[in-house]
Amino acid sequence: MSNNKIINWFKFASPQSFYPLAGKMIPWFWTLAAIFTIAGLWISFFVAPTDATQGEGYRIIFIHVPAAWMSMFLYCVMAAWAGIGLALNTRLSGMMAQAIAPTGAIMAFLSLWTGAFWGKPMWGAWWVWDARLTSALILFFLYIGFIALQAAIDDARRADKAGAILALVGVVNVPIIYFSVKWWNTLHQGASVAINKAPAMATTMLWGMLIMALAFWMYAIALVLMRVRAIILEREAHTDWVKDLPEVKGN
Amino acid sequence: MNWGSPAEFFAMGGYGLYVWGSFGICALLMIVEPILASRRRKDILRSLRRERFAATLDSQ
Amino acid sequence: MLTASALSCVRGERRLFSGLDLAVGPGEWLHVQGENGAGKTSLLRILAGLSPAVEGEILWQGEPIKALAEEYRRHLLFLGHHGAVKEELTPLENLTLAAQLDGTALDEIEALSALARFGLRGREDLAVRFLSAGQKRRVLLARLAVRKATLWILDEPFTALDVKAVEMLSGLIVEHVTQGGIAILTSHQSIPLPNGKILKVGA
Amino acid sequence: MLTASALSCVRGERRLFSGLDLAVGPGEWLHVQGENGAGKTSLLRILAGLSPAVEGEILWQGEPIKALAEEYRRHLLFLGHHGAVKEELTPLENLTLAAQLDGTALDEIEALSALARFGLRGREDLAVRFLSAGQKRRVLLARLAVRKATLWILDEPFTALDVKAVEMLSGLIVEHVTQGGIAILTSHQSIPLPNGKILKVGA
Amino acid sequence: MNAILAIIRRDLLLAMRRKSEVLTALFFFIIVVSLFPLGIGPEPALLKKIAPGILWVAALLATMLGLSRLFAPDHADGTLEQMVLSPTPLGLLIAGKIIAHWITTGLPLVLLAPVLGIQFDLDADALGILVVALLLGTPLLSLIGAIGAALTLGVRGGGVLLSLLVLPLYVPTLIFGAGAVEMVISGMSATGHLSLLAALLAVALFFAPWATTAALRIALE
Amino acid sequence: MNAILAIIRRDLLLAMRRKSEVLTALFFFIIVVSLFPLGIGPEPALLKKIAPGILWVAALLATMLGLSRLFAPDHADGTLEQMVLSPTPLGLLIAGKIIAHWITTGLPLVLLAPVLGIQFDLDADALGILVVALLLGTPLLSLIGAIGAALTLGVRGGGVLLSLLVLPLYVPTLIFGAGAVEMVISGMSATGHLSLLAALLAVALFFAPWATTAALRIALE
Ligand code: HEM
Ligand SMILES: Nc1ncnc2c1ncn2[C@@H]1O[C@H](COP(=O)(O)OP(=O)(O)OP(=O)(O)O)[C@@H](O)[C@H]1O
Ligand SMILES: Nc1ncnc2c1ncn2[C@@H]1O[C@H](COP(=O)(O)OP(=O)(O)OP(=O)(O)O)[C@@H](O)[C@H]1O
Ligand SMILES: [Mg+2]
Ligand SMILES: [Mg+2]
Repeated sequence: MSNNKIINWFKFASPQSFYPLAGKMIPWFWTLAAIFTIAGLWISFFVAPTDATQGEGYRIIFIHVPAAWMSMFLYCVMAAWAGIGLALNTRLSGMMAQAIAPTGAIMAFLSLWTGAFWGKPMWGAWWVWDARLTSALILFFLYIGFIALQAAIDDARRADKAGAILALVGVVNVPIIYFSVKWWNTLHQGASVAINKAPAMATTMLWGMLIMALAFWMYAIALVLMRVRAIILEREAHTDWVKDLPEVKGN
Repeated sequence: MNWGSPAEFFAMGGYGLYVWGSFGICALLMIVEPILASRRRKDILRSLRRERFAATLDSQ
Repeated sequence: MLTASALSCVRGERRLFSGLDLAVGPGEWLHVQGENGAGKTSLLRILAGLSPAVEGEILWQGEPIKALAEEYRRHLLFLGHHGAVKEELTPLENLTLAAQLDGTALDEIEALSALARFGLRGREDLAVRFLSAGQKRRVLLARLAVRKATLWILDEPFTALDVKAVEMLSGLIVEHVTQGGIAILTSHQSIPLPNGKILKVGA
Repeated sequence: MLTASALSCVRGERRLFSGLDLAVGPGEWLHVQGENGAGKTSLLRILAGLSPAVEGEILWQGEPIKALAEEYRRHLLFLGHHGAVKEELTPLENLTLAAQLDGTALDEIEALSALARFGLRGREDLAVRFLSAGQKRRVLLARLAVRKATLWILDEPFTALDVKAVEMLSGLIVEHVTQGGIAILTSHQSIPLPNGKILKVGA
Repeated sequence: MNAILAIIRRDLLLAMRRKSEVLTALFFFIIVVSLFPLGIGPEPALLKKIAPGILWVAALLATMLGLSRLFAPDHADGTLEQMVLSPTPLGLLIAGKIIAHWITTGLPLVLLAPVLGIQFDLDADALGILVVALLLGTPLLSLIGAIGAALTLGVRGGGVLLSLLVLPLYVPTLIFGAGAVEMVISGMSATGHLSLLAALLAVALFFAPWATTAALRIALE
Repeated sequence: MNAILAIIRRDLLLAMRRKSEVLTALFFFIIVVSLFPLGIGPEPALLKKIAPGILWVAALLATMLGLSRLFAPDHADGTLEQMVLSPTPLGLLIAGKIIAHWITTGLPLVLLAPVLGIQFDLDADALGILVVALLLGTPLLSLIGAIGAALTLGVRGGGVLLSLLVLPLYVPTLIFGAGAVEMVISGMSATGHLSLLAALLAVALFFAPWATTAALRIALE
């Protein structure tokens, strides 16, 4: 019983059966992403009131925070896939990890960028060595490292395994890094810029942020699925099932 | 409704550069990334078709 | 007894060989032949358990080598193209360190005599960096004389060796085989060795 | 016409050879023989002007090569043990870049045909890193087919080559010599080449 | 056990032969540290303030320099293959290599650091803590670094990758290490930082050799 | 002339293949610069004060890293021999290699520096001068470095020697380069420093390739 559960889990874990499945799911996630985005943008620009202390500048939060969240969340998901890949060595897991990395990196970049563009008006500086900022920067480095490592290895199987180890080591470290940076920052408190925390956010703001977060989420899923489909084709190019795919046959 | 006029909307109460600077890049990346992803799949598909075509030629 | 069944090897998009079977027993030696790039080195590395075969399995005394792991390695001596010889160290040091890696202690007299046997007398304490091409190979091959192993896997052992050295080495191999050892080797030159099995790769 | 008189070479405390004379003229080739460590490589490097001789001098067309410098090098092609082949680059790139170094432009067709001639068809765009031992040597040797030079100095050109390649290469050398070229080479294997001069080093 | 010692002896011998390994790290350390006053200017107060940071960053970079040569030479000349083929379990041999690496790169830094610290007139206890922190920190650097070195072995552009992979992971070590010294300078207790360093070291000791070996197997097959 | 271009193209191609050459320097630069705040602490005033020093020292170290690999690989695989044997004069080929080295290591630093400068919130003119100073300084570093690389080629423990030889020679560049930026920050004119840098560069351009070639010939025979 449990046995054949595993079987059909593996069935879905096989690229061959996942490829069409992903194909079916993608449009749905795109539509969801679109809906949430429109709603989120509407709230963030036309519903959410002007902030008392920060004027209109705070509206950046509506993309900044979701981006920041996604960047951290995606890294964990990536590591999880990598772990599965090492444990059960299912071919798909490695591909998923590889597909997630670029999106995660972009999210990290967005959190940095939007953060910087928020920081300039708020703190008068594009960048300060605040705990959150710094750890975001390091997270970005971790993503780049993962991508670079996989790009540098010719053999796909080796790339997957090496990447997996790196991702696992990384995910063990991320909390340590975040904690250490926070510690470092508090150690230097007072001297450093007082980052004036946003006042308890109005519920509308909170809603806006959450809905935007959902939008980012859907976007990320859709995109990862698209990329994983491409990767599957690249990796399985020489297998028969790929050669027999309608999109390959029908020219 | 926060904005009296489009101009006001784009000015963002003086924060225009920063707000639009952030949302702009965000939008840009989120448009470019999907294009790249689909392009990647299209490319590999094209080369696959080419191989298949070549194979059929050889078999003849 | 080393047997392999239905081995196949793929590099990049290129399938080097497939469905390759072989069986070498005590007292036998196998000459792996094939053109440049046929896949000899690849085959030997697979047999040594250094790289995995795409298909097929390899048995040592009837057990898969994957399972045997260290047990198999204790019986194996593999010498490849580039020979784990440190240019900075002297032949003597290279030999003793290699022995320690194998977990066998090697006293100096043994080592020196082995080196002498391979015509390196007078070069024992000269950094390998200064040695000639052939002498470097000899340092590597000297391990054959000191390491006790049943299965020898040698990739191009005769390259860069002069006539004397070739004879000496083949003598060593014959001795090993007649004592019930197994030898698998590749070589493009014709080898002065009696009745060995021959395996053609590729082509 | 390359002549050397009373050459001697010392490495460390060791005197490899001394009072060595040689003369090779157009249409002749010289087989430098000697056991491992005799000093063949050292000799060839001296003849190529890469390392200075302790005593004796070397003349090209009657002029000392030191004086001729670039003039001499334009006529010279030296291929040593490790062959200036970049592992990261493809055979094609290696060949073209080597040509540019020689100051001669090399169009792609020539290069490709040279590689094909050395049995590297299908490997032109594969990083040399992936090639087999023999194929690496072939990439190096392909320069013989593209570089116009009167004097070839080849150190162990036949190592790692399979039988076919050996024949092909010796064919190339014969062709070069019969066209009035000069070839000086070392090899421990017997070479299928007609009537060459022989020079014994050391011993 | 015996094999570990053999490996360590071997690597130390090699390091002695090609001096570079030991000395590069050391000199790099010295040089980096002594360059900063030239770049920043001679105000003692300022220099003293940034001394711990500079010393630690320098130590970190010095360790990282050696990393790419931790496995590469053995990979190039086939020694690593022989290690995989040797009957002694690979993990032990790797552990041995890591220890050797620390002895050749980490330890000298620890011994030298106080001397350099004096140049920035750190007082006795600051120097003491600096040494302790480095004693806990440098092995950590070697351990984490080994993973990176194994992952990037024989990979195109290994050098960069290595620093790219390893340096983010070094951040906590740097922070606690430099933090400890700063604490003492500003008259507080450094035990918190030091114990955190120790904790990290414990984790790494348990975890890193294993990860390194796994990575090496992948790199070699 | 043609040969120079060929060499440059070749080295750039190689750098592209084993990415390391380009990126090592670059990433090393980024990472070193972003590590210091973690070691020193986040006070913007302090950071801004030491920013020029940090940026310049980092640039200097980044360049030095690549140096040992400037001739070593070509020496190892016999390419250098072939260069000596090639009919085109060695000097040209060497000049080509130095230029390629600057393009792969120096230029990226120049382009990236302003971005990193922002992290230490340097203002526009400071950034401008930083770029100019680096544009004058980095070729200088490559030229001086090449001599050192040639002198230590194939020498045991070359790595150390190299840094020992080269770094003292780098000091003037460092002082004038960092000085220029500090001048601007403290509101004075940097022309003095910059013109001194330019003068140094002129001398080196004339002198260094020649010295390098001589050193190489010695190293090879
Ligand atoms: C993982 C990284 C990050 C996370 C999770 C994050 C999260 C947040 C959150 C939740 C807020 C809302 C205000 C608050 O609750 O304090 C915020 C505000 C802010 N963040 Fe981030 N952020 C990250 C990275 C960055 C970066 C890299 C920058 C700048 C480069 C940045 C700049 C800002 C600024 C300027 C604010 C406004 C602070 C204020 O309210 O005055 N953040 N961030
Ligand atoms: N990534 C790759 N893509 C395509 N072909 C590859 C790749 N890697 C290796 N090869 C091919 O695999 C073969 C490796 O063969 P191997 O080294 O076993 O040859 P060999 O029989 O030992 O030859 P030699 O006699 O020259 O030593 C070569 O033909 C090489 O071109
Ligand atoms: N520093 C040194 N001290 C003592 N002997 C040295 C030193 N350097 C080189 N030698 C000796 O010089 C000789 C180098 O000879 P060379 O490389 O020319 O040999 P070869 O004839 O090419 O041999 P092979 O056939 O193996 O290539 C070797 O015997 C080596 O031991
Ligand atoms: Mg081979
Ligand atoms: Mg020789």
